[in-house]
Formats: sequence, C-alpha cells, structure tokens
Amino acid sequence: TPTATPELSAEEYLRYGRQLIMPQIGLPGQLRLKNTRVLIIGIGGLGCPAASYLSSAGVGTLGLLDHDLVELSNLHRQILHTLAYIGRPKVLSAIDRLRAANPNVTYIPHITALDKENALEIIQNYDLVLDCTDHPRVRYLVSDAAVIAGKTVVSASALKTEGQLVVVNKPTSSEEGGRGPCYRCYWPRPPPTESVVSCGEGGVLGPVVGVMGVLQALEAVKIISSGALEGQRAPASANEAAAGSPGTEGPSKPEPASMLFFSSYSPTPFKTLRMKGRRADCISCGTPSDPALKITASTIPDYDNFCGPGPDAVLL
Amino acid sequence: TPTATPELSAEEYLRYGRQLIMPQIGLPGQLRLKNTRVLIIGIGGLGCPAASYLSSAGVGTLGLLDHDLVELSNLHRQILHTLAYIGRPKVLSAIDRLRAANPNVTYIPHITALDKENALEIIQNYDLVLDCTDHPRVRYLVSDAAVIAGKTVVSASALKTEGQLVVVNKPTSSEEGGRGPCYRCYWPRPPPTESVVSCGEGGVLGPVVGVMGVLQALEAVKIISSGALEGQRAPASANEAAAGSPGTEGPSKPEPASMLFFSSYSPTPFKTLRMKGRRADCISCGTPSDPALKITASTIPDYDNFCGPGPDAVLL
Amino acid sequence: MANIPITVEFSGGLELLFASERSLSLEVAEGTTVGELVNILVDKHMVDTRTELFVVDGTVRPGILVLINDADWELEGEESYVLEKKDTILFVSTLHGG
Amino acid sequence: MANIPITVEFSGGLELLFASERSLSLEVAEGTTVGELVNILVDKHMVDTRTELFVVDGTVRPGILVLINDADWELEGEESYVLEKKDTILFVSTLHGG
Ligand SMILES: [Zn+2]
Ligand SMILES: [Zn+2]
Repeated sequence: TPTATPELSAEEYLRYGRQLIMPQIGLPGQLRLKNTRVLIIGIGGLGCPAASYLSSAGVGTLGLLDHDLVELSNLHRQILHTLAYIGRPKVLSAIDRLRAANPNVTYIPHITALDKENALEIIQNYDLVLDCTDHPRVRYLVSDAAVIAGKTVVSASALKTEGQLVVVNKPTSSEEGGRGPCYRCYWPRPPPTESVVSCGEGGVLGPVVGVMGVLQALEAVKIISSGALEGQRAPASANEAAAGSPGTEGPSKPEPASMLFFSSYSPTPFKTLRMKGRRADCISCGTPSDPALKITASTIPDYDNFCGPGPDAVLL
Repeated sequence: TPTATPELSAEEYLRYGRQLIMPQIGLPGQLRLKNTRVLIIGIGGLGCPAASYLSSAGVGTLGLLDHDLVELSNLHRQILHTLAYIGRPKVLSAIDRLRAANPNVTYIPHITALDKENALEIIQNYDLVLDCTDHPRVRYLVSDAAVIAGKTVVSASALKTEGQLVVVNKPTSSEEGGRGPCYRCYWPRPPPTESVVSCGEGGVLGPVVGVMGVLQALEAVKIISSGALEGQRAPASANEAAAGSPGTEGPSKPEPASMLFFSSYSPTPFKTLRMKGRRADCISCGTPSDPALKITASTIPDYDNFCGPGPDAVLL
Repeated sequence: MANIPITVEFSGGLELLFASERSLSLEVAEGTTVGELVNILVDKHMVDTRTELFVVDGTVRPGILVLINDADWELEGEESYVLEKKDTILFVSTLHGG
Repeated sequence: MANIPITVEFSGGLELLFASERSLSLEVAEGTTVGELVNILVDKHMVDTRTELFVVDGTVRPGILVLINDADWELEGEESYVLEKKDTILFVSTLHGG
C-alpha cells in the first residue's frame, strides 16, 4: 500500500516544475500523480514509451507486468531496452532504466503472464491499468478483471501502420452506473477462429506503436490529474482533498464514448470515432438477460482457446 | 561522408525484421534508412523521442545538435537523459543512451548552438533535418538554411497541451519547383515584439511534446523509406537504386500542404489543417518582387533580435 | 433510380481482402442500405475468396466495426441505415498488437 | 436579416485572451465576413485589453493562423470570406516550444 504523501519535496518541485505550472496539473494534480498506483501490462512497443512518460511525470507507484525476455527483434520499437539486457526479463530492463531517470517512483516488478488465476489479485492493488498487451485474449481478460475490481483501463493497440486507443470502464457521469463502456462493449464478440490468421508476429512501425504508447501515458496523466479516479477510493491525503480548484472537477463532465483511430499513411491520419457506449446487456459491465452469463470473480472465462491458433495468432 | 552499404547483415535482418516485413519499408526502405543521414536539432522534449525512434529504426547516420546541459527540470519530458548526466551536454547523454540500444548507427555530436554562421555548413552534410528546437528564432534559421541547402525539414513544436507539425521544403510534384512550402510560407511574418510575452520557460506536458517528437520520427521514416529524398543526391548504392518495387515511388504523389495540429484536451484532439502551400513571393523559397529581399547563403538574416525579449520569450 | 456517390474505407488489415485498396469511391442506387452495401462489397469488390473473413451469418463478422461518417453504425440503425450522398463508410478490424 | 450559428475556436494560447474559452458558439448576421467577425471578437468577446495581441494594423496579427473549417483562410478569400451556417473558425497561434 502506498504511503500518503502530503506534499512535494524541493527536488520534486524542480523536477516537475514545467508541468506543475500548468492549470491542468498544478499542485493538486501533481499530488494525485504521486499518490496513484498505475499497472502497465505489457512492456513492449506500447508499454516502453508509456512507462517512460508516466515515470517521468511522477506517478507514485508503477507496476510493470510482462513474462517475456528482451530479444534483439524488440529493439526497433521497445525503447527502454538495450543490448545489455538481451535475454533478461523486460520488466527488470525497464525498471533499471526508469529508475536511472526517476528514483522517486516505487517500481513493482511482476515477471509473470496475466491469467485468470492472478489477474484480479494483481489488478486490485492498482488505481489505473494500462493495457499494452499484444493479444486479444489478454485484452478481454484485463477488461473483465478491471470491471470486477472497479478499475479504469487505458487500452491501446497497434499493428503495421495503424493504432487504436479506447478508455475502458472510465468514471463518467454520462452513463448509468457512473462508468463508461468496457472492452466487450466496444468489441462484444471475439472474432471467430476461422477469421484468425496465424502468421507469427505481425509487422509494425516503431513510431506507430510509439505514438499509441505515449498517447496512453497522456490519457493516464489527464485522468489521474483531473481527480476522476478519486471516487474509486478515499483521497490519499488531507491536502489532496482540500487542494482547491485547478483540476479538481472530479468524474463529472459527460463525455460520449469514443475511440481514437490512427492510420499513419492516411491523408487525415487521426480520427475520433463516436462509439455506442455501454451495452445494457453486456456480460461483463451490464445486466445480461440470462444472469448466469454475467462474469464474476469466480467465473472469469478461460481465454486460452477463444481465438484460434495460439499465441502467435494475428487478426486480420 | 557515409559509406555506401550494399546490404544488411544478419544482425540487421533480425533487429529490423518486424519493420522489414512491411510493404511500406521492405529491403529497399531499410537500405534507404541505412544510407540516410539525419540531423536532429534540439535534444529536448521533441528531440529525445525522435532520436530514440530514428536510431532504433536503423537510420545510418544521426547528427545530434544542442548546446545545452542536462538539468533536473528536463527529465519530466526529455526521456533519453538520466540523473547521472545532470550538468553534462545533452548531446553526449543522448548518444550514450542511443548507442547502448543500437551501436550500428553512426552518431555525430554537435555541441553548439545553431547560428547563421554555422547553420548552412552543418545542414549541408545531412539528407534530412528534424527541427526539434524551442524558439521561433531558430525555426526560421533552420528553414532558411535548409531551403538554400535543398534539404527537407520535419518541424514540430509543442507548448502546454498542444502541438503542431509541418514538413518544410518537402519533395513533391504538386508544387512548382518540386518542393513544398518552407517555414516562412506557413508563418510568413514573425510575430511583432509587442505580442511576445516573456515569462521564462513555458509549461508543457511531457507526453504532449513526446507525441509530437515520435510523430516527427514517423514522418522521417515515411519520407526516407519512400525514396522521396533520392532526387536530392545520387543514390548511395547500386543496390538501392535497383531495389525494386516496394516503396520506390519516389517524390511523386501530389500532396496538398497540411499542418497536423494536436490539442490534447479537445474532444477531437487531432486536426489535419489544409494550408495554402508555397508562396510565389516568399523571400526564402520563392521569387520576391524585390529581388534584393531574397535570402541567400550570404544574406541569412540575423535572428537574434527579431522576436523580442530574448531567449526565454514565450509567444502567446 | 438515381445513383449517389459514397466512399468506402478499409482499415486494420481489411484492405488486404480488397486488393489492398484503402479507399473506394462508389456509386450506389439511392435507397441502398449499409446492409446491402456489405453484400455489394462481397459480390463485386472483395478479391480474397475467403468471404468468412468479412461476413459471417449474413452480417459483418465479429471483430469488425462499421463506422458511418465516423460514428458507430449502431448509433445509426446498423444494417438498415439508408446511405446518403457523400457518406463515408469505414470498416475497421480489431488491432491487437503492442 | 437572419442570424446564422457559427463556432469560433481559440488555440495555442489565444484562448487566454478570451477568458480561457476554447470554443464559442455565436450567432452572426447573415452576410458577415470573417474580417467583420474578427472585429466582433475584439469588441464583444476579448477580455484581455491588449488588443495588439490579436489584431495589428486592422487584421489578425502575424503569428496567428485563421482556419475556416480546417482550411487556411487564404484558400477561402481571407477577410472577405462570407460566413455560412455551422462554419467553424479556428484561430491558432504559432507554438515554438520543444
Ligand atoms: Zn461492457
Ligand atoms: Zn517559402
């Protein structure tokens, strides 16, 4: 559990000065960052830049989860890793690098794959989750566990020249239940096995996945510093709760559900797509007509088989 | 001068494999990256992520130019630097870090400020320039020198929660002279002294400037791998010239001038703005009605005084 | 009946099913629904013969979003939406990489 | 004459001159030009008294771009462009930071 930290040190004022002077952050926003625990699932092409910017922005606790080892073919896009760490866990490579720039952050290594046995237990120790994984199987798992644990997920993905970003289970006043759509609301049914093409790892441009990872960090900083997560738990400190106007709006502004879509070779590369929002009958975040379908802590589905030919599956 | 490199090593095939398999890159695109010299001017919030992704993508020669030393207040956004380098030149900090991940790249340090005396001499040794500077004064200088030297500039900027990106002097078939607008065509007149507000360094969110820097790297990779720069100089190798279809379109597709605009707190954060394009009477890239106004190698203007109260000026 | 011009865009890998065309400028009969457009695309424009990669059980397969002028087609009546002049219909597949 | 609704957006720090409003929904008389809109903004909406930060020599000061529906106003006739219903006029200042 994080220690409640009532104020910033002189070193922190200097280090974070250029974001502290912005009305969108201010002292209240910086204290919120310091008192927030963020879990990054996947320390690859998305997780590396996301972790880099969240660490440098002063998030208090960063959990990093990945079971993979650093490989040479990762280095064209996974910017935290170096040659010296080839063959060693990505999580440790990343933490060594992040700590060299910002030792103020508490880094928590999770050298494991996420599965239905450990997902809930790990996620419930954090305030916000970044889904930086590389398989649709894990994306449904992260979302299902986050809905049960009441956590928001910033979810991004990238392949070849394109990327997508959605915020899952976001505190909002514009949806019943005070939460935005879950991953299943955006993508209700996983693609059928027949439509999954297995062709090893897909190609991707480093800066394409990099842009998406940085945008995840940005979305996280915006959500945390606005105070939107504070309904989820008690304020971490008296100072924080009394911190005044900048960035203290809380989880109020109605925002329609949207997906950011990036197609880097298009003449208009970014689109904000308006999405349907929560599905009342969602088996994860809603009330399915057959109550037995509702996903609970003890019925998180088995994700091992639902999308075809194994871990190297690439969806069209 | 770079060595002509006819092919990739086994290590390079492995390292760049996941971008090599993409039709937009392919072997021809990867060889173009390897045979291209890119100059990054400014190793701050934009230059750090841009250098990181260009190095990892396999650009053959990276020049890094900055006269500043690393400070603690840089670390919230300048992701290549670490505590151990505080007080040392940013250029050396960056090169040490980049080399640890990709020693294949030739790194050239330029620990100097860019001024009208050295700009042309430095820029003419490169094929492509990234303007990652933090002052409008230098932005006009970079553009003026690049137009004289016949180089393309990927220019980005960021402040607070917003960013802008334009490509300057880009090879194109849709404009007379085969080049797109210069920086002066986008911003013909510098703002008057009275409108410049001096307030020290402006605030900025790390991931906002980060997104813009990664997008600069992406634009550079797209321009280089497409072959668009090859009109600028002789192909660096026989292989490259004969490399076949993927990505060999060259500087042909007509593209209207545009500016990418990012406003991170807007409901539609990215906009592609349609711009006027080249100005026939531009004093840098055009034919001014008074020929004496035309900027040449010997008449690059003195940029020290044109925009008000000194190096810490912040434009509204 | 008159024809109306629309734009169809493919993304997230779906363009590979349509001869790598990311954007098609089409003319469809006035009154054509998006549901009918999907069938027209399969019949006349899809190059890949594995139709199940685009259509399953008579509708767009799971894992594909349909956007009508950048809005989820579920906000616009799904298959029954009647196409209007200059509409842009975007098909996006789930991306999963990271 | 009838009024028409338009949207005015400020960016790149210019919003600070307009009480930190990034977006204004306005009604202007039919036939109003963008040049006239600039004067209306200065007279009725600008809060900061330093008008030279927005207008110099009767037009928008150097370093500010004016976009009409995301297109540079120089493509649309600059000051003389006549506003249409639902137009969005965006004022963007040069950003220089890095
Ligand atoms: Zn749901
Ligand atoms: Zn010019």
